[in-house]
Amino acid sequence: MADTPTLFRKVLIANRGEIAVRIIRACRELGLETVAVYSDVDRNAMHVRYSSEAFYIGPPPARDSYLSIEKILEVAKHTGADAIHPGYGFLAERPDFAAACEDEGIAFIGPAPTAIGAMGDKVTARKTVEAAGVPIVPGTELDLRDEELSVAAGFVGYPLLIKATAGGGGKGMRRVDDPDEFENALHSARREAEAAFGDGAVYLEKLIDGGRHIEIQVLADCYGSVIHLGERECSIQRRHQKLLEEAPSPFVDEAMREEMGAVAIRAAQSVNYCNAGTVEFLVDRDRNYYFLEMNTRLQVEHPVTEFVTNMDIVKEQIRIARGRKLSRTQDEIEITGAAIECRINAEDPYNNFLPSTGTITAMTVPTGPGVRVDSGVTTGDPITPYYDPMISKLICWGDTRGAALLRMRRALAEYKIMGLKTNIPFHQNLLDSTRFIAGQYDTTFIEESFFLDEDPNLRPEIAAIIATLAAHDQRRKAAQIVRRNGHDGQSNWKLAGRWQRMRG
Amino acid sequence: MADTPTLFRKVLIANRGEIAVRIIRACRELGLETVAVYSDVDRNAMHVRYSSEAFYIGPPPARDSYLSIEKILEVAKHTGADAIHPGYGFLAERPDFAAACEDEGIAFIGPAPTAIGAMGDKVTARKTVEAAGVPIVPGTELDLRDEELSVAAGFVGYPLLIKATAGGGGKGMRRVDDPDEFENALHSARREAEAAFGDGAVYLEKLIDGGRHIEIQVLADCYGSVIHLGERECSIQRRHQKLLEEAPSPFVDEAMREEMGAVAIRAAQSVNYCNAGTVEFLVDRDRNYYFLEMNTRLQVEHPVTEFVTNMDIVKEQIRIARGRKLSRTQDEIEITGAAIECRINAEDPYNNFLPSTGTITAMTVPTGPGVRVDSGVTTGDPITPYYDPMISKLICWGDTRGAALLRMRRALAEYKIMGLKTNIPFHQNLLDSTRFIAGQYDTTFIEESFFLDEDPNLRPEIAAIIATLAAHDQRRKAAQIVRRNGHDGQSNWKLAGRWQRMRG
Amino acid sequence: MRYEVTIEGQTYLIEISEQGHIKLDGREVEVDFAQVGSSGLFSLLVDNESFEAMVEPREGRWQVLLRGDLYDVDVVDERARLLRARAGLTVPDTGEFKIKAPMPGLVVAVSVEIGQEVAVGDNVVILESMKMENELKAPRKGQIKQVNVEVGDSVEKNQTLVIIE
Amino acid sequence: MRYEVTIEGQTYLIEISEQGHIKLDGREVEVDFAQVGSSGLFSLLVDNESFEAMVEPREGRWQVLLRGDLYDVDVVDERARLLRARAGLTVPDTGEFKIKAPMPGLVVAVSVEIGQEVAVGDNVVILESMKMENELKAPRKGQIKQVNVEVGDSVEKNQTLVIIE
Repeated sequence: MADTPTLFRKVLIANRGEIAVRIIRACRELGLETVAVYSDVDRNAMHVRYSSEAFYIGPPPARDSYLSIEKILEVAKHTGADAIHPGYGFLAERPDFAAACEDEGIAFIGPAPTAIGAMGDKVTARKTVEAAGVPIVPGTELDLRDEELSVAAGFVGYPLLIKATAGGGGKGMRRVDDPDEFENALHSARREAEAAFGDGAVYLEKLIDGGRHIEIQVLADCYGSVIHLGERECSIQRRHQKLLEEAPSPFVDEAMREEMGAVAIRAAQSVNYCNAGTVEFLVDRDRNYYFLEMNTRLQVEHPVTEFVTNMDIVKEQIRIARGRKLSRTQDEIEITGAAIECRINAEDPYNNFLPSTGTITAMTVPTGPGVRVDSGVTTGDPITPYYDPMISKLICWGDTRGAALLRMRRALAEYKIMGLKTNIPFHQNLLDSTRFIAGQYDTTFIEESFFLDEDPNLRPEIAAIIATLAAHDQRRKAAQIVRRNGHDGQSNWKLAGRWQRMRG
Repeated sequence: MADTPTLFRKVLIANRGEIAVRIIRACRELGLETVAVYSDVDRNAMHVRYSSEAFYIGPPPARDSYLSIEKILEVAKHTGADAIHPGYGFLAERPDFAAACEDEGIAFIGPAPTAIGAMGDKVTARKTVEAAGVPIVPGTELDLRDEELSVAAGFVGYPLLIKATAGGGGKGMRRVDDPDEFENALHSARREAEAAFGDGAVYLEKLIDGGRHIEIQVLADCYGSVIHLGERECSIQRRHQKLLEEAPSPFVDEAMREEMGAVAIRAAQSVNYCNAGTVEFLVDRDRNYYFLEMNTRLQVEHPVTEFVTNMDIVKEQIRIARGRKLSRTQDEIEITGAAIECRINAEDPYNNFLPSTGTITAMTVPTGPGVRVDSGVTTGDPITPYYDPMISKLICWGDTRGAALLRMRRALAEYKIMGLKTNIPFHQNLLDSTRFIAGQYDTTFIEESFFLDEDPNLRPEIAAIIATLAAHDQRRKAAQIVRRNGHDGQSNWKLAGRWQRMRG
Repeated sequence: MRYEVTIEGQTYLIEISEQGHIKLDGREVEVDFAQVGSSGLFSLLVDNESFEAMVEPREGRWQVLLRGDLYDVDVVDERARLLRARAGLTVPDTGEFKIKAPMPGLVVAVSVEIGQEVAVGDNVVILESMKMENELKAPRKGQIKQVNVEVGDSVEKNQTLVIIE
Repeated sequence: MRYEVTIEGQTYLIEISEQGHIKLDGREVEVDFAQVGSSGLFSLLVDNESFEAMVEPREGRWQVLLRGDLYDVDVVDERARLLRARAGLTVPDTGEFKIKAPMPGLVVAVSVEIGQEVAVGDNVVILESMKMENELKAPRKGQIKQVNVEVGDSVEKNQTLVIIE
């Protein structure tokens, strides 16, 4: 990241799928050349087809290709790329990668390695932002004795969590709702931690019940200007995987937006942040918000913010990396209407969201007013087990949340994908649920209170008629072709005809 | 059109193609049922597939189907549709149709028959708006004697046009640049008019050289509120067919926009206009603007206005027809960024724009940020000679005109349509022309100053390699299949396999 | 032609007459069915209600995507039902088993070759008669010992087509 | 395999070796060619420059949509060229004309039947030899008097396939 204007002409995208395509599009619209990289299974991928250049970097497992810093830098040097965009995931939050780019004199389109590092270590991050006056989930420092802890518990307040210092995977973690339970819980937690990590040290943290996941998008240039683009509501999750996001949050009002925005800006400033980033908060029922972490990269759900602010976050990232000032000031940011994003995944919502791999044999994407599709695949592309099962992101804008919601229903009904199962029925169900429509949901909603029931609009008898007519039709045709092949000469003209259609 | 709130549930769309689909989408997003009508060739059309109901109304020629008022009203009554949206073309500007709907107690989503009628007769329209203080192209009244005319010519000013009163098709029309030419021109014009129409009466009109076609979108509710949504620049035309439109016009500044907007509103008020309409102006080099006509319907190019105002004009039309007030006041209208629309037509730009009919064998539509496609067809749909050759409208938004332009280039490159020729190369060429980029063009630009030259990015040798490899490939495959059919038994498994692919 | 159509346990009886009239569980329904181009996209009008669906054959069944929901449909015509019943009969797990033509017809496809291992239900031969295809499946697992027919052969009822051992 | 490829008057000589190496007008080019699924969409990498194209056969030629431009490409392999030369020979406009096999091969398709009217250049038979298909076209207009072969037949060089009168 330069602090004097850097003019670059060619950008290597160290990623794949929809986000690689998204970045390639931004580059094309800025007149920049692009270099795509691909693994064996991605040879035909959309990001390869849409890029001006494409280079093979190894076998499907990410560690051998998309996570290989050496290979990617080698391609960058070979092609004379003067910048690298990491997208999200893979190498996006690896300080060593950002540093390696700098060493090679290649602009890294993202924050400085130091900022990535500081926010990457959760304990450091917690300390740093707290020092900057950013509220964090209340709790104790580490390593207190039992007596101290039982006292501290009173201050932290119930319900609370006892967490193992060396913790992870819930081991040595206990939820305590009642002071009377505290002592037993503490001992069993220590025992479990001792057994699991050989270290019985624990600390206390307030338990945020029915919390919402709300995040603030920030933009910072290299001249100290930091602005926020409002919040995104990301509480629709399953196993910590976001499934649907919206902006603005139905839970956040203007005052709260301003306040959280200001806090997020402080968090970014605390690590001298420069580029686009997202500050995630946990928000409780009483609208208290607590810093969770800062993602030092582009988010999957950035389009909902782009829709309501009319800003292009990826172009802004490139602009910042070029050492230019932000294109807008905070006063020039206005939230217009509402946007919703549905992540369209190759998984079976009726079968415990089991991933569904295969080739997309046919696809019709929704179009028309207020609809945006960010896709990494087209008809003929495979969804492999090697990478995440996201097919695309469907984003809809409306002048009100209700309008965006109705438009999303329309778009989901238009979206046709064959060859594998998708979670579209889940989204259709969700958009029909009264609690979602009312905006009354938290991070536990999908797993605890939402049940995917039969789509009320199911028309099995219609499906039965259609399948029967198609079968009737096809068998007759098949029979004809075979008879022709066997008996008369015109047959293969049909064959040729079919070939053409296959190609078409 | 009701003047007390009318709640309707079911809308019949008396149209076809992209605009029918556009209106169906708006209805779905408002929770309204839709009734589509179709002619024989449109049985499979997208507007039929996307509508909740569809009714056959006759053979392909429009007069037997889409122009048949009786048939359409019959379907409306049969299905209990309580409103009809005419779209554009066909019956959209037929006062008798609007009146017939009223008589049947069906809401006509458009202005009152009187307004349609007043604006439909160009002489009446000219008189009416002039009385309302709207500038019209300067000229003489009808039926003056030669001496009077030669005097009047001085006031009208040169260059001027001598037009036959009974005129049409340029018969009896003469352009006069120099007073000395006037007398001869007058006589030959009268002679030609006499011969052509048996009426030698002529009148004079100032000739607007190098004029631009700029139109103002207006919205009026039934309570006297009339607002404008700014202008659209429509000077990119060929044979009076618009090919590309943009908003705002690179030629119009804020002051001019306000002034023309106010004038357009006066024009609408002069006929007690109620619903969406467009006032077309001819604008000369000195920024003088003259009323041409008012289109009392939805325009093809309405999406560029929707993009820069974030308003949904079709939903607004329905809202007005329901007897509700406009959703916004003039103060709440703000022009954000710039939008461009390319009309994607089935015609061969390299062969005098000859219409190209056929079936769309494959199609990939551009997606991603700031791109909207309003299409009336999908893969497998035919483009027939019966209706206009428009395949779709590709609309791009950018925070500046330059950004919109670059995005349009990106989108055009992504747009793939097989099975017939399209004018996409024309648009790609146009977007590369310096005069267009500079916004320096008028209605004569395309026909007089723009020459479609070879795309500088042509790569015939690459096309040659691809075609050869595909041919090589396909012939080998074909050969294999045939051998199998002839000789061993596994063949037809492949056949089945192909069937599946064909279906997929 | 009569079809037994099953979606998630629910079975429908659908009859298509020579004139293309359709009965759903005995009730006449007015349908207008059209394929869009040569793709898997179909338009169905049922009493003027409009439905758009993508249809794809998959593993002998039909995938129907209708208004966002994917239906897995099993379409069985009378003959196929008869044949399935056959395949259902308990057959010895060992020794030879002859797969015979249940009716006279034309061999449309042979999906196995000598020596190939097959599992229960694997397609072995497609026999076409009266314009309809009928899949003959392996009634038990085993190895193909003999293949007596090839594509284009006409066969008599009960003629042995393939032998599994 | 050598191909003569023509686009708007400009002709390219393209050779594809058994190993898949490609020469354009004698110059070796490093290409990586892939079809996306079973559609007409292709990806071509030429020295790592990426091209995406939609390809469709149409009336014996190839339509290639590349970066917004549609190319109408004529791909002729050596045999076909030879055959075209033949068809080019002046032939009597009247009387019988025998279309003979220019080489031994397998009849892949027969596109005419007895009594059918054909115009100059109409496809008559496709003959496959050495894995390549060769279209035999009518050298003059006329009516098909006789069709001596059917799909699957193996024919000798100079064997009469079809007679036009």
